[in-house]
Amino acid sequence: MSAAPAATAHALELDALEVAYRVRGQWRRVLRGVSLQIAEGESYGLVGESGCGKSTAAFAALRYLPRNGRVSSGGIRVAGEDLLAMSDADVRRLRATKVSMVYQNPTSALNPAIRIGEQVAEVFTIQGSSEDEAGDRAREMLEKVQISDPAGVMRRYPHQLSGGMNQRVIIAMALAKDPALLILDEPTTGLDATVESEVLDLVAAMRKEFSSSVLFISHSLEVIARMCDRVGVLYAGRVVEEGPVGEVFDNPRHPYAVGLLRCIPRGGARKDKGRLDTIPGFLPGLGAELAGCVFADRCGLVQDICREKEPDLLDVGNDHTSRCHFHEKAQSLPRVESPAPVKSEAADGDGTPILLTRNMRKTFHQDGHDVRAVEDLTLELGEGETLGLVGESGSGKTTLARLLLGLTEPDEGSIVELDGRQLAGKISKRDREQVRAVQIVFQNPDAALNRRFSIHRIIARALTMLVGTKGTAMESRLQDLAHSVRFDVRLIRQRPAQLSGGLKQRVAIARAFAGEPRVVVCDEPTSALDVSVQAAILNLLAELQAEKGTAYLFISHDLGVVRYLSDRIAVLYLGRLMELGDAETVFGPPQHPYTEALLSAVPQADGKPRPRIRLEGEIPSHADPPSGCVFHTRCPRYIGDICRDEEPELKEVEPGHHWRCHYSAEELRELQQTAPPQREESAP
Amino acid sequence: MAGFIGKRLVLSLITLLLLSIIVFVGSQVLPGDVGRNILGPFADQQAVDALNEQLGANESLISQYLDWIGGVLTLDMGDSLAFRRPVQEVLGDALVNSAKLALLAFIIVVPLSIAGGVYAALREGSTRDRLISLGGLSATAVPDFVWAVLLILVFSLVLGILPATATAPPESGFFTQVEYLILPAFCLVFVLFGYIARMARAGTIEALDADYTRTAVIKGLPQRTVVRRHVLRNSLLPTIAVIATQCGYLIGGLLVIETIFNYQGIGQSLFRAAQEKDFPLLQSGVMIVGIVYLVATLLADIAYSVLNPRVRLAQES
Amino acid sequence: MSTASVDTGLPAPAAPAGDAERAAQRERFALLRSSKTFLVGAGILGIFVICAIFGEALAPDDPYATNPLNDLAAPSSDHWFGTDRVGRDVFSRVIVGARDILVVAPAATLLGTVIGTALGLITGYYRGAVDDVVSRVIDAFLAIPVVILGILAITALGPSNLTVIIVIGVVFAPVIARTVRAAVLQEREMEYVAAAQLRNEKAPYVMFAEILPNVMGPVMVEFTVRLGYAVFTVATLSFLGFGIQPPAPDWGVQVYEHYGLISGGYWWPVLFPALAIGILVIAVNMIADGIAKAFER
Amino acid sequence: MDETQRRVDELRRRSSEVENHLIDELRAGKIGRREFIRRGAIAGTSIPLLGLVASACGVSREELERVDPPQTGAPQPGGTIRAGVLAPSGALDPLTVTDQGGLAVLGQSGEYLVWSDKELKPVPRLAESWESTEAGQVWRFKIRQGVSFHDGAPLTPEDVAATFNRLADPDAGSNALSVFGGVLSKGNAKAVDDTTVEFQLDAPNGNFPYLVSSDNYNAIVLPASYDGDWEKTFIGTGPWRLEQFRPGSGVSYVRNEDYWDPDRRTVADRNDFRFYSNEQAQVFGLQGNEVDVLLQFSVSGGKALLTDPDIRTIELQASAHRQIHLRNDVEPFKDKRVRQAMALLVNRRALVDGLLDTKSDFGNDSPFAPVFQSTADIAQREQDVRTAKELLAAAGKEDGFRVQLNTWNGFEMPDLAQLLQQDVRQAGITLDLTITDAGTYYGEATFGESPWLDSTMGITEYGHRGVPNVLLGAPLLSKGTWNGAHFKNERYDSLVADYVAAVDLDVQRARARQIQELLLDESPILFTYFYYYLTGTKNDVADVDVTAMGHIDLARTGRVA
Repeated sequence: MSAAPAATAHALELDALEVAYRVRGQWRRVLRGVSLQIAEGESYGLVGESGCGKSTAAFAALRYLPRNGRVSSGGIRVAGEDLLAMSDADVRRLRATKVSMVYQNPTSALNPAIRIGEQVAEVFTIQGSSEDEAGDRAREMLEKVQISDPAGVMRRYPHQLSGGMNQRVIIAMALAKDPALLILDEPTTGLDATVESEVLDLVAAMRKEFSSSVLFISHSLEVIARMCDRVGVLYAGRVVEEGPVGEVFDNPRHPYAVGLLRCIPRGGARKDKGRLDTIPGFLPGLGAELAGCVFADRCGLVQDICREKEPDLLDVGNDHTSRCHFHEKAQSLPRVESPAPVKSEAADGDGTPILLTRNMRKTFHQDGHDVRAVEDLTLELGEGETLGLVGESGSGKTTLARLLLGLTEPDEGSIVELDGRQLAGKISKRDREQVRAVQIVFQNPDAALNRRFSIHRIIARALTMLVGTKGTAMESRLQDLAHSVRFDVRLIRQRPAQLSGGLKQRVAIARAFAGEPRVVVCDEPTSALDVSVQAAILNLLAELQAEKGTAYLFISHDLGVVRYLSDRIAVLYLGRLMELGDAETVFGPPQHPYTEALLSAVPQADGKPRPRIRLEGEIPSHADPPSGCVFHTRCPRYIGDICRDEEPELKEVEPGHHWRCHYSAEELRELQQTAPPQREESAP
Repeated sequence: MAGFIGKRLVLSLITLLLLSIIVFVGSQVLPGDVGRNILGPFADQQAVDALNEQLGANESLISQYLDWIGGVLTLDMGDSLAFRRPVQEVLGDALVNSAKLALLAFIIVVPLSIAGGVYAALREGSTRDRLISLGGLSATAVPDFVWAVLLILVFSLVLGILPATATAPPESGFFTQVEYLILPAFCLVFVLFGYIARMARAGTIEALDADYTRTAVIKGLPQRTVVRRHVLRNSLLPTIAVIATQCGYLIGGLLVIETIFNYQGIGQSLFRAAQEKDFPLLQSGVMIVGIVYLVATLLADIAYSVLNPRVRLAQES
Repeated sequence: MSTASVDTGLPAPAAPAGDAERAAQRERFALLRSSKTFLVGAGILGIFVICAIFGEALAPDDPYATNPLNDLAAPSSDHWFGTDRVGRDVFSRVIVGARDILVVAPAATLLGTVIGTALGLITGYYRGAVDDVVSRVIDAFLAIPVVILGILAITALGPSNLTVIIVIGVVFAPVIARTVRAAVLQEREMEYVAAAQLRNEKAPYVMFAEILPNVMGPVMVEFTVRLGYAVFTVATLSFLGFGIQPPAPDWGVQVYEHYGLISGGYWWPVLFPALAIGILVIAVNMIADGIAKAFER
Repeated sequence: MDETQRRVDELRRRSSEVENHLIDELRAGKIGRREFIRRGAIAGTSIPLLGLVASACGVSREELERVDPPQTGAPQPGGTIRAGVLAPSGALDPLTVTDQGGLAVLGQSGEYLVWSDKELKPVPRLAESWESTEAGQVWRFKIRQGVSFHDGAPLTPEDVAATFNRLADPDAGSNALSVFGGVLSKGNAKAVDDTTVEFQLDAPNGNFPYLVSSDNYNAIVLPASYDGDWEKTFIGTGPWRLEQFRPGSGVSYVRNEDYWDPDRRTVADRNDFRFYSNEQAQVFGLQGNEVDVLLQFSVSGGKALLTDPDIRTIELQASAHRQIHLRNDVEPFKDKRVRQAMALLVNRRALVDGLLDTKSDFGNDSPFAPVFQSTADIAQREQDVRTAKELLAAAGKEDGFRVQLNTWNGFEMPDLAQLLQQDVRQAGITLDLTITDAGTYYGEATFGESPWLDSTMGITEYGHRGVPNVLLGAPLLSKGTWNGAHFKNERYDSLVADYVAAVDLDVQRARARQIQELLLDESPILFTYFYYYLTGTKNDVADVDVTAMGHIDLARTGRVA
C-alpha cells in the first residue's frame, strides 16, 4: 500500500508527465513533461485546442490509456496515492471510490441496452450496498441532480432521454461515490447553449455540496472562465501558461493565450466594427518533433532563442507562470489581420430581396405521425446581406436551409422565389442558373469533401458543372478561386485527409463560390473547427461577402459568432419564426422572451455575471406542439391564459423589428430593464 | 412490435412469391418430362404419354403452376408426380431428417463459435486470436465434402468408432440416431464455426471500444463484470442475424453431405425432384427451404429488436 | 478579381503534406511484409500459381495419359502420389489441377463482386420502391439453395467452365449486394453526396464516381472472403458432377471420382486433391487476413 | 449310365424333332448343358428330365457362375437378412417400375408365371406348364392350383389374364408396353377354364414364355381387382409378405406362412431392404455392416469390395454393356473405314483387365455377347493402331479430326470416355467430352430433342437381357427407336427378322454369324465389353440366388452358424 496520504495532499499531482502513443510502429510523444497540482476542493481548468493532449492527461489520471498508449516517464499521484505504482486491484478500488469522470457525449457513454436506474445503482453495488439499497440511493442521487421524475427516468433507456438529461445521469453517477477528484472532459461541448448553462450551473452547485476537487477540460475559454479557479493553457502537449483564471484571461503572458483570446468574437464584436485576429499556421500533428518552444512556428514574437532553448515555466507574479522567454512583451503580439472593419456592400443594396419564402411549411411522416418541422415561415434575404438564424437544436434551422436548397421538398403552397422567379421544390427540377445561385457550406468539412478526390478535382468538378468552363479557362478560374479563399495552390493535388480542418473548410467555401452564387447557406460552418481557425474562416466569409455581394443565411448555435457576422437575425423555435430584426436591436432589449432566455445562457469571456434565465422542462415535440403560443409552456414571462389559448401573430413591433408575442415593445422594454423574470405558476 | 412483424410478413410473402416464380421459370429449362423420367429413356413413347396423362404432367406448366399455387393457399401442396404420394408426406420425412441434423449441428456450433469469437476478441491481436479467426475462417472455406471425406476416412474406416452413413437403422433409439449423425454434424460445425465466430468477434471488439464500456471500466468494475453485464448484451446482436442466414444453408443446402452420408434430407429430395422434373415436389421443397430461411431471418430481426431497446421502442412509439 | 494581398495571411506549409500519403502507404506495405501470415499465405499461393501456369512442364507425367492396367497403384518412387482409377499419375494431376480452380474461382468472384456492387449501389442509393423491389429479388435468390440454382443454370447453359463462372457469380452477387448496400446507406448520408446533388449531378455519376470509391473498403474485404468461398463452391459443383468437366484434372472432380474407394484402402487419389483444396483456401484466407490487418489502422 | 441312356431314348421318342435336334447338338458338344436345358425348356420339356439328360451327357452345371471366396456352411433358419439396393426413382408400382431397386423389391412379394433363373432357363412358378400351338402364335399356360394372394384370395386364371391385359393396355402407361408391343394386344389373354390361360399373339414368337417370365419384371401376377395403389399392400403371391414400407428409406418383409411351394418357404424369418441414394453410400453400408447383401455393384463403384476379406462377390456372366455409337450419316463417320479405324484404336484388353478388373467378357462390336448361346465364334477384334492409321489415310483423314463425345456421369462411363479419348489420340483424333446428368443426356428421348439420339458420338448404357432380340432391334434397325448411330442397312434388317423368327438354334446361329460379320464390317456401334453382374454378400450369409436381370431370391438365404 502506498504511503498514507498527507493531510493536505493534492487531489491530483502530475509531475513532468510524458505520454506517448504507438502509431504504425513508431512511438509519438503526446504529453511533454506536464506538471500540475489540484488542491483539495480546487477547480482546475485545462484549456487547449484539439490535438493538444488535454484528454490524454485526463485518462492518464485514471490510468486508462488506450492499448497503444504508455506513460513514458513522470509521476501521477491521485488523492496522495502513486497511481503508477498501484496494482490493478488498487486502481479499481481507486476508481470505485476516489476518482470519477464526466464524458463529452453523454448518450453514447451510457449502455444502450441497460435501463438508467440499473447503471446508476451499479456505482453503489460496487461499494457493497445491496440491490434495493443501491436502487434507493440511485433515486436520491438523480433527485440531487434536479431530474424531475427520477423513478420514471430510472425505467427508461438512454436513447429515450435528451443529451442534457443523460449528462445529468452521468454527473449523478460520478458524484454518487463522493469522489476526491471529479474529472470533466468537455462535458457540454455537444449540448445546446441553454442546456449547457443548466449543466454548468448543476456542476457548480454540486461542487459546493460534495467538496470534490475538479479537473475541468474544455476548448472553450468562456466555460473555463466561468467554472474554474485556476487554469492551465496546453499547447502541443506542453503547459504554456498557468495561473488564477482572472489573472490569465485579463493579463495573458503567453503569445498563444493572447492570440486565443483575440480570436473569440465576444463582447458584441461585429464585422463592421473590426476584424477578428487569427493565429497563423496549423496545430502541429500528433507527436510532431518540435525543437525549443512548442509555439515557435506560429508565434509573432519568435526569435532565435525561442527555437534553440525551451523556455521554463517562469513565475510572473501572484501565482501566474508563463513558458515564454518574452512573456512581458506577450500582449504586444502584432495583429495578423488588419483591424480595419469589413465594409459591407449590403448598406448600399437597393433592398429588393433576392431570395424570399412565403408561408413555407414542411411536414415529415414518421411511423404514422405528422411531424411539422417548419411552420408558415416568411423570410426575405437582401443583396449582400447576412441573415443569422438561431434557435435550439431541433428548432428547424437545418430543415429550413435544406428547403431553400431544394434538398428537401416543401409542402404544397410553400413559395420560394429567387430574384422574383419561382424556385422548384426539388433541386433536380431547377435549371443550371438557379442551381448556381444557391449553394451551401456544410458544418463538417470531412463529410462535405469526397475523401477519395484531390482538391483540384473537387473544385474543378464544381466549376465544370456550375459554370461549364473547361481546360485552361477552368484552370485559371480555379487558381483565382484558391487565392480568394487563401488556399496554397501548391497543396491543390492533396486529398482532404492530408489537410487540417481549416484548410478543408476553405476548399468547401471555394467550391460553394465556384458558380458565383447569389446566396450561400452557411450551416454551422465553424462549430467543427478549433477557435484559432474559426476566426480565420469568419473573416474569410466576411471578406468574400464584401467583395462579391453574396447574401448569407448563417446558421449557428454560437450566438457570439452569429452576432459577429449577421446584419439581421431570425430566432426560430419549434419551426416557427419567433423574432426577426436587425442584429443590434435583437441583441438588446426589448427582445422576445425566448431570445432573452437564449442570450442569457451565453457565458461572457470576461466572466462578468449576467442574470441567468433558466428554461423549465424539455423542448416540446414537433409532433404535437403546445396550443396557443408554442413557447408558453417554457416562457419565463408567461402572461396568462392568453398565451395558452391564442397564438400571437408575427407583428412589426418596431420599424424593421418583428416578433411573435402578445407583449408590445414598450411593455417588454420596461419589464426587461427592471424586473428579473420569475414564473408565478408553471403552465398547466 | 406488431406493425413491424406485420410489415416483415408481407415482405416475406412477396419474396416467397418471387421465389416460386424464379423456380417455376427455372424448371422450364430441365429436359424431358416426368413420365419420361420415371419410365426411363427406353420406354415406349406411347407408355410415356399415357403415364404423363395419368399424372397430369401434360397440362401446360402455367396451369400446373396455378394449380400448385391454388393448392398452397389451401395448405395442400398436391401430390409428388414421381412418388405419387402427397408432397407433405415426401417432404415431411425429409424435413424431419434435415431438422434433426441441423439441430444437432446448431447445438454444437452456436455456443462453440460464440465463445470462440468472444474469447478471440478479448485477446485481440494475440496469437490465440489470430489462430481462432484464421483457423475458423479457413475451416469455413474448406468445402464440406472435403471435411466429410476426411472425417469418414479417419473416424469410420481407420478408427471404426463411428458409422460412415447417417441414417440409423429403423426404430433405433435417440442415442444411436445421434451417434449416426455425429460425423455429418461435425462437417457442418467446421463450415459454420468460422462464419459465426468472425461475427461474434467483430461485434465484441466494437462493444469493447464503445464509450459505455469505458464508462463501466472507469466505474471500477472488474473486467469479468464489464464483459458479462455491458459488452455481451451489445456484441451478440449482429451474431444473431448471421446465425439466421445460415439456417437456409443448414436445411436446404446440404445436398453434398446428404449424398455422401446417404441421408434422406431436403437437399436430396430437391435434387432428385429437379432431375426428374417432379414439379410439385421441387416447387414445394424450395418453398419450404425459403420459408425456413425467411422465418429464421424474421425471428433474428425480432430477437434483435427485443434485445436492442432502441430498435424495440422505436417501433412502439 | 484581385484580392487582398495573398502573401501576408498565408503561412508556409510546415511539411509538404503530399508525401504523408506516400509515407502512410510505405508504412502499410512495410507492415504487410512483416506479417507472417501474409507471407506464408502469399508463398503458398505463389506455388499454386506457378503450378497453374507451368503445370505440364513441372508435372513428371502427362496428367491425361491413362494406363488402366496400372490403376490405383500406391504412392511409389515413380508415382509420388500413386495413380488414380484409370492409371493416371495423381501428382501430375494435382499440379495441373491448380489451373482450373485458379482461373474459375477468381473470375467467378470478380463477376459476383461487379454485379453485387452495382446492385448494392442502386438499392442503397435509391431506397424507396427500387430498393424494396430489388431487395426482395435478392432475398428470393438468397433463399434458394445454391446447388438447386446451380443445377438449373448448368442444365440450361450446358456444362463448361464459363457456366460455372456465371453460376457462382450470380449466386455470390446477392450476398455482396447486401454488404455493399449497408455501406452505401451510411455513405449516402454524408454531405458530399448532397453537395454533388447541388451541382445537378446525375444519379449514375453520384453513385459510381462519388460513392463507389468510398465503399471500396467493404467491397475489397467481401471480395477476399468470397474468393475463399468460390473455391468451396467450384469444388462442390465439380463434386456433384456439374462443375468443371472431366478429363480436366480439377481437384473437386478427382475427389468426386475417388471418394468411394477410400473404404477399399485406396486413400491417395482422394487425400492429395482434398488437401490441395484445403491448403489453397487457407492460403487465400491468410492473405486476406494480412491485408485486413495492415489496412485496418 | 444305362439308366440315363434309357431315359434319353425314352425322351427322344416323345420329343419333337426340335428337341431331338437339341439332344444331338448336346451330344456333339456344340451346345453346353445349360443351353440344352434352356432351349429344351422353352419347347416345354420338364426341367428335371432335361437336367438328367444333360448330366448324362457329362457337362457340369457350374461354368456360368463364379463365387469367391466359395461358400462354407449351410444357412441356419431364422433371423433377418438385410439387403441394400439403389433407391427406386419413383413410386413402387408394378406397371411403371423400371430401375433395379424397384424390380428387386417387386420380386420379393410378387411372383411371375415363369422364373428365368441365372442360367437364363425358364423355371415354372405360378404356371405349372405351358405349350404353344400354331407354331408359336397361341400359347396356353396351366395355372398352379392351391396358390393364394397374401390377402388370402385364391389365385385364379382370371387374375392372370387381367394382369397381362392390364400390362398390354396402352392407356395403362406401363413399362411392359415396349415388351408386348406387336406381340400381345390388350384383351388377347383369356381364362379358358379354371386352370388354364390362353394368349392369342399378334405374331408367332418362339420366345413368348420369356415375355411372361421374370425377365419382363413388370409381369408380377396381381389380383384382377388391383386398383393401382401397390405401395399400401405390396400384394402378391410370393414367399415374403409386407411388414412395413418406409418410403424413401426401405421396406421390410416377413415370411408368408402359407406359401404354396414347401421347399421355397423362407429360411429367414424377416427380410429388410434398405435404399441407398448412390453407389458409394451402399458400398460404405455393406462394409459398415449395415446390410448383409448388396444386390449389385459396379466395378468402378465397388472396387473396395473386391479386396475386402470379409465380403464375398458372386459374379454372373451377363449381357449388360456400353454402346459407343458413331453417327453413320454425319462426318467424319460417314465412311466405314473411319468407323473401323475407331474400332481398331480401342484398347479392349486395357478396358477388360484394367478398368473392369477382368470382371467382364470382351465385346466384338456386335450385340451378340458371349453369354448368348446363339453367338457365333468370330475372331475377336484387337487393338491395331497401324491398320487404323492406314484406314484413316485411305479415307483422307490421316491427320485425324475433332469430334464431340456425349455421355452421362453414371457408373464407369466417364472413365470409359476418358480412356477412349486417350486411345484415339494416337491417330491424331481429338474427342471433346460433354458429360452431363442422365436426364440431360437422354433429353426427350426422341430424335431431334435428345443428345443420346442426335450426338455424333455417344456412350449409352444397356442392361442385361436374356436374349439379344431387343439389342438387335431398337438400336440398329433402320427404323429402330434407339438408333443413335442412324445405321440404315436393308441386308441387316432382313437378317435380324430371320434371326428373330428362327426357333431352331442352328438357323439362329447361322444368321448370327452373318449379322456379326456385317456389323464388324460396318462397325456402326462399338461394343467393347459385356461386364459381369456382381453381387456382394457378407461371408456369414449363404445361398443368395441372383439373376443377371437384377432379381434376387432370398427365400433360401440364411446366416451360417
